[in-house]
Amino acid sequence: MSLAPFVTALALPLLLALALIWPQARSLVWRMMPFAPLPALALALLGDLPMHAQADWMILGLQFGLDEISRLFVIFTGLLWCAAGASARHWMRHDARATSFGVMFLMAQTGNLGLLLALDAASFYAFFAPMSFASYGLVLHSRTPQAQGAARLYIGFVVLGELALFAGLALAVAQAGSFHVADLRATALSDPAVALMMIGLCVKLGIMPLHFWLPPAHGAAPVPASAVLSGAMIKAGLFGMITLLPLGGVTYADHGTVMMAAGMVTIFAALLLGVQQTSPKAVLGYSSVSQMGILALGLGAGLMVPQAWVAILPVLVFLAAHHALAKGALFLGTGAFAAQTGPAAKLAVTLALLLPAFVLAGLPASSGALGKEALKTAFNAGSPVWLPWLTVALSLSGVATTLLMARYVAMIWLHPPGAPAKVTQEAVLLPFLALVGASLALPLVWVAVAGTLAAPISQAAPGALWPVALGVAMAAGVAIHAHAQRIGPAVFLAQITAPGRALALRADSILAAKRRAARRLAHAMPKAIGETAMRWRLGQTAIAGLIALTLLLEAGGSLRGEAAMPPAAQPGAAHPPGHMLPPYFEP
Amino acid sequence: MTPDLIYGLTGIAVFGIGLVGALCALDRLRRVLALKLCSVGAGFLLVVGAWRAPPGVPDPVPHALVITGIVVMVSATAVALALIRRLQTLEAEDER
Amino acid sequence: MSVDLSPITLAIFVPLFGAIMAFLLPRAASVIGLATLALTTGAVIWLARAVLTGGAVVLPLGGWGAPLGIDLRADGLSVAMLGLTCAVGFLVSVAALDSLKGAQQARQRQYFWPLWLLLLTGMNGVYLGTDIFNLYVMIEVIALAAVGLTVLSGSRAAVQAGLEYMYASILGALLFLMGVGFIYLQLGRLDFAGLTGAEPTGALIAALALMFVGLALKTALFPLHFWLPAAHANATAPASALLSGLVVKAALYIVLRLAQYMPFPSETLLTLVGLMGAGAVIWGGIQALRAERLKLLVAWSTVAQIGLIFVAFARAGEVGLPESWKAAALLILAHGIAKAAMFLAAGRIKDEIGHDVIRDLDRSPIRPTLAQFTFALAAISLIGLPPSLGFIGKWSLMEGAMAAGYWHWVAVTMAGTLMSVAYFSRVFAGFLRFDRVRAPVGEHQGWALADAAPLTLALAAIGLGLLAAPILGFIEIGYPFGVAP
Amino acid sequence: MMDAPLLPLFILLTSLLAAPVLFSLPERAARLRTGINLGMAGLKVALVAWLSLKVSQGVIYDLRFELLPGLEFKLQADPLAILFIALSAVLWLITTIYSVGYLEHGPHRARFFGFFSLCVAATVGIALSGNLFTFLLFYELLTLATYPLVIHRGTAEALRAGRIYLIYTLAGGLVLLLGTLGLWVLAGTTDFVPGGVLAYVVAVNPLAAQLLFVVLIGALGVKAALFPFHVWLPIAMVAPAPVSALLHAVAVVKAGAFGIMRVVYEVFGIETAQALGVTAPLAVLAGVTIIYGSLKAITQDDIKKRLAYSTVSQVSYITLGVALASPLAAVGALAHLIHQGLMKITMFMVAGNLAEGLGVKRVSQMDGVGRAMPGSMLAFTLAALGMIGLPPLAGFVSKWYLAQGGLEAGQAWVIELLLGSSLLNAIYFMPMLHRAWFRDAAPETTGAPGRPRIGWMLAVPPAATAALVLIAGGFANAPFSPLEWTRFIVAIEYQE
Repeated sequence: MSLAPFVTALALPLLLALALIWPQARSLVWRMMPFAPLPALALALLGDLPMHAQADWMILGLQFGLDEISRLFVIFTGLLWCAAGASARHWMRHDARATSFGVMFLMAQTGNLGLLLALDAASFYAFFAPMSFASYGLVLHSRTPQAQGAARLYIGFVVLGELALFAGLALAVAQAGSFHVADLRATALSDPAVALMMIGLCVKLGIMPLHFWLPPAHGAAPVPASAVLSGAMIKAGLFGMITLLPLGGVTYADHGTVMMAAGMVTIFAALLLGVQQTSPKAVLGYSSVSQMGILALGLGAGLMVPQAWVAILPVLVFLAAHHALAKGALFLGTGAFAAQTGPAAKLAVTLALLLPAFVLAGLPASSGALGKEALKTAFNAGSPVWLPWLTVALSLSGVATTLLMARYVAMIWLHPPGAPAKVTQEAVLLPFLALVGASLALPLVWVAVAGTLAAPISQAAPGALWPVALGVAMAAGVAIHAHAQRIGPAVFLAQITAPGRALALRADSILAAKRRAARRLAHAMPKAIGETAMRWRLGQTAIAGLIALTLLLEAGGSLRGEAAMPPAAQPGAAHPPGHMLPPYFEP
Repeated sequence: MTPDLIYGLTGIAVFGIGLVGALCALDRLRRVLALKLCSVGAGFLLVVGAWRAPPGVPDPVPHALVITGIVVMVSATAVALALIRRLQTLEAEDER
Repeated sequence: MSVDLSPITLAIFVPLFGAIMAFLLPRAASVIGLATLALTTGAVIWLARAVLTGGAVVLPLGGWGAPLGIDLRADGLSVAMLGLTCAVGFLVSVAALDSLKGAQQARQRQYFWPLWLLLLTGMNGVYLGTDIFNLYVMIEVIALAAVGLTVLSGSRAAVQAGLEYMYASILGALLFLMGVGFIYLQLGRLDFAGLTGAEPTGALIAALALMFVGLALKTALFPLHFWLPAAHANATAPASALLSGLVVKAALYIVLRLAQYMPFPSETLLTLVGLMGAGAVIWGGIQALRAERLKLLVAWSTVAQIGLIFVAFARAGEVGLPESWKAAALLILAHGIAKAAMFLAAGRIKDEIGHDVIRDLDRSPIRPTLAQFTFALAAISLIGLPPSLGFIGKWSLMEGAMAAGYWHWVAVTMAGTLMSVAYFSRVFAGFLRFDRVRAPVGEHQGWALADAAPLTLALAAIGLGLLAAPILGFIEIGYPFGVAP
Repeated sequence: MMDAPLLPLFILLTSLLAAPVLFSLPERAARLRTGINLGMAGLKVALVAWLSLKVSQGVIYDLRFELLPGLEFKLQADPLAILFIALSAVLWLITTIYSVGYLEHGPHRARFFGFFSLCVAATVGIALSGNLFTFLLFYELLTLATYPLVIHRGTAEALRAGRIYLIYTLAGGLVLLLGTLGLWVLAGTTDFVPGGVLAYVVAVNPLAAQLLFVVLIGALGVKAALFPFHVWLPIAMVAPAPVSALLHAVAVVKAGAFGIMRVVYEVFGIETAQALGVTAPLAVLAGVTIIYGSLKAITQDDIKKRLAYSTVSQVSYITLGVALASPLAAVGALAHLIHQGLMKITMFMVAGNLAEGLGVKRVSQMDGVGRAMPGSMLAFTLAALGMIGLPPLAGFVSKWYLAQGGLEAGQAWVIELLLGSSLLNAIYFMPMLHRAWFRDAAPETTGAPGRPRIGWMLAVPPAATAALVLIAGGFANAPFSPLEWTRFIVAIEYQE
């Protein structure tokens, strides 16, 4: 298959990003912003599966392709980027740093779509990294102290994750002997390789204890950016695990145990932390963390019991899509809420916000509830030991999410997020509502889009009301104040290196003194020696003595030896002696 | 002790005295004179060479060498003395 | 008696005749000097061709062969030395033309040419002589002429240094003479051929040691170097170039020759020679690092370099001697060319800037670029960086020492090289620093004809390294000596 | 096509002959000088392109000239030489343009460009050397030609730096001389032969061979800035930006690294070296240098010093890859020779632009420079991200192969090392990028408001090299890319 569609899909956002550098092109680019993911979306929706194309000369042999799983990811990711782009276009209209935002936004988009299309490890990494790094600019965008702190934390985790991923991929490729992800999946990768890749991807996914960056970052980024960060980009971690790890083929019991334990902790710890937040977007961030805990349960079960993976995989994809759309809607809705001026409009938006909030919390028959039920069903194929725990955890996660949502709704009123001064209200409302719609319609649409993969969802029970109800009840009686703070890595580093630096300084000064002394000595010594030798004529006297000794020897040897010398040894004797004279003595 | 041995040892001794003077003396003129002594010592030694067997027939080669040596030394002494004078003049000028 | 018109005789008598003429006709001295040099160079080239085609050339002067008469002999090594002398001498003369052209230098001009031509006679005589007594006479001639050149500037320091040089030189010659006397007593012969194969008795070795000490004094081998720095530093630039580049080489050459023909040195003696060389390398280096004036630094570097040549000589012990002399010869050639270039360049720098205090070189707004460049090129050869002739010499030195397992000589060479880097870089810093000058610094100042000669020499010192193989081949012609026909 | 056996010599002469001409041009003949500079640089690129084409077709050039009995001056154009020579030719052209712009009104231009040209001649000579002896000749020439460049500014600081530089490099050169002599005495040849010339010696006298290895690597390690011989490199940063760029990217440190390659592959032979047990310590030393350089870089505030320590670290990747004794690591090492050159030269040129256009010389002054100089900083960003090892930039490719090589050689610690190093790279580069792009400019540090004026001659070269960084990484698998060429070489060195 030709490479062209893939290149087009990725080149459009990239070219738009580059075009932003020219001031003349900027307005056009902003107008194009919502449509940047369209080629990729079109490819996913219209293309015949499976697609595959390769360019050996690119990077380390670039391979693109789409299969059923990645196609679904492209669809919901693209959709989210479209909505966020549409929102960003208005959100950023009067922003002084709009260009910077635009470039980063589009770069991240390129990376996000690219990694979904990539079929080899190097390219996956090649797209994963720009996405992560470009997001740094998105998180930092407002330049407020919070944003800077969040960005610093974010970049630290990104670097950590990238390194782990790099190492894991390097190991994996070395073991598989191939870059192709299918080969990676087919190989029994070693434990460290899998562990490293999992760490790298879990950072993105925000599984505890690698989640620290996520809530502050999602809270600090501008609304459209938070939407894609929380909706689209963290799913890259999930996608990475699905596509790179040999799930369903090899048993990794330890990894699975850790993953599930982390998932369970994540679901509930995120609740405890999240309800202390005052910023609504940070609350949403924790909610994302909590939701990712659910995905982690699925992944862990798959790692532990490969046979269950076939059942778990479609559910996980569905849950990812569900979370992407609902969380995207919530973030964009936060923006829409902030943009409203009148209390009536605010109320209306709040009501609209309740829809995705309940979807997320798992109101029966909503995508959230269907996903969880389907997951429970899928777990039946998994480890029987863990099954009851998982079921309980899934059910209780509904309570947790409900509580978080409640906190969120309270907070948008108590601590309303900021919005640009002259933003067009309708314009930011529209993408929000579109996503709300998509989120609500997901269970219905999924069957059409996902085909055979939709089976577990369509067969899932509608789910129970009690977790949501319990959550709402609890939320009603809860009021908590919280504070969170941390210290930056830079301070830490300075503290660590301080004694070393002091030591080096001290050593330098001592060395310098020693060197000065040595230099003085080096100057003085030869001079003194030279002068002494000169004054006492040491050399000459010594030589004189030596020569005198030689002369004595000579006197002993030569003069006595002379008498003993046989006449025949005197060549001169055979000739007239006068001939020995130099010419000028000639007679 | 044969005369040649005495002669030779004297030459060596004279050379040695001159050598010590030439190297260790400080006065310029003394050093020139010491060098002259060296030269004389060397001359003695060469003359011993003419004494060789058969003792009755003197070998003229060493004589020629000695004469050459003396000529060379004379010119060297002249140059040295000229330099010493020149130096004295310069020093006198500097002191004035 | 009839003297055949042979390049050998020409090489000796043309300069002698020229010296007399230059003395008699002071007004035409420079013309006579250059013409003489040109003729001598021609004779040497002629000789070189003869040697190249027919091997060593022997000329019995006056018709008698050794051991009775005086043989003059030219083989590869002696022609190489002659070539060095004439080529360097010619270029130094060209430079001298320029540096002596001032009105106040009339006196210098008057004496320079006769003295220099006399010096040339002496050196050519040394390189062609085959008889140690003749060598004695010639080194005396060289000594007198060289002292004359040293005091040419007439300054007090120069005269003082010249006198000191005189003492050392005469004493050295007398020690040599003493050795000659002893050898005559022992062997009854004075020509090289007669010395070959003699029984190495203790007395003979002691005689040799005397001669060696005398020569060491003349070539300023540590610790007998005391006269050299002052003499070379205080002479005028062309004179320094001649003294440092050529004159000390005459005595060195005799050492090489003696080593070829005499029952040489036991291992200990050779080690002693090497140690003296090593001492020179180290001490010369230390003093050069301390020197405050440019020419003094260069003079101390001569001390160090001469030490290095002796190290080369001793590099592989007794067994390696048949090869070691080649390394020494290469270093002699390299040092002769490069040091002459360096002294001329130093003189040029001093002329342009007005002083040669190293510390204050960078205070001058005048930068004689070309002379500085020349100095640097010469330094490259002296340090022994590739591809200069100095490098090739050092390479041979270290190669032999290493092959023989004499690591200490390798270490000495490396230490000497590092020290030379250190002391020359002091000078470079003076050339290249600009922040201590108030006035705007002009580049390309002080171009003069006088720069051409040192530059040529310096380029030759570097470029000849590429011709090392043919040069080595050439100096081996006619070796070993054997008994003359 | 015409066959020219003297082609390597011509390539050498293009810059060797340019030097005296440039020296002798008067200071004011700027246009003529620029013309000669660019003409020669362009000619060299063309000749090198031709040469690489011929060599890729299997032609081996071999020119010899006897200097001493048995000891030859030998020029040889093999694929490894092409790798280095292509780098130096291309970067010479780019740096020449940059230097012309940078020194437009500075003093001593005749001298500068003369030595600049000589420096490149030495680099080319090093690349083309067919034996260690010839290598030594050019190695020393390189030292001498770069010294005047390092002290070009003529200040006390520059002189001090120059002295340290000279002492380190000449001492290194001296030790190399010792090593060359040792090789000559032991093996009777100094030729570079794939597979090495020392197999016999190693079998007979392993101790001598080990000693020789230590001496040679120690000597080359001075220029390659291996710990603890790296001291001169950060100090030599007082040189003008184009000089630093050239020193770091192409000439000096690369000469050392290239020498290490030659010694390990073609003097000892990789298998012999491995059997001798010397590669593992070398790898460890390289690892120490990598970490040490990065740690030092973090604490530097001066931009050029930070870059310098980064060079210390990055160049040791090359040594590491060579020492790992695995073909994949070798691919990484050789590719890094090119890749690091491209990245580092970009960064130094941008550092020069910052100093020139904005007066920014310290990291702490870099706030908001991205807005003031977007083009230059974009180039810098690409290079820095490449250094960290982000795909699809050049640095990723080499790191990837190094990691694979480490695994292939069974040395898993290499992965940890690479991770640590990348982490440290990120720690010292990220703040620069952060300041440049995400902080608002402080007016008092960047001087006058508005866009700075830097001419196209300063702006285009870093952009070009940054583009090459992207291309070398993005098209790493394309024919004639550094990576492909590297694989070609490694196949020869490992005699596969």
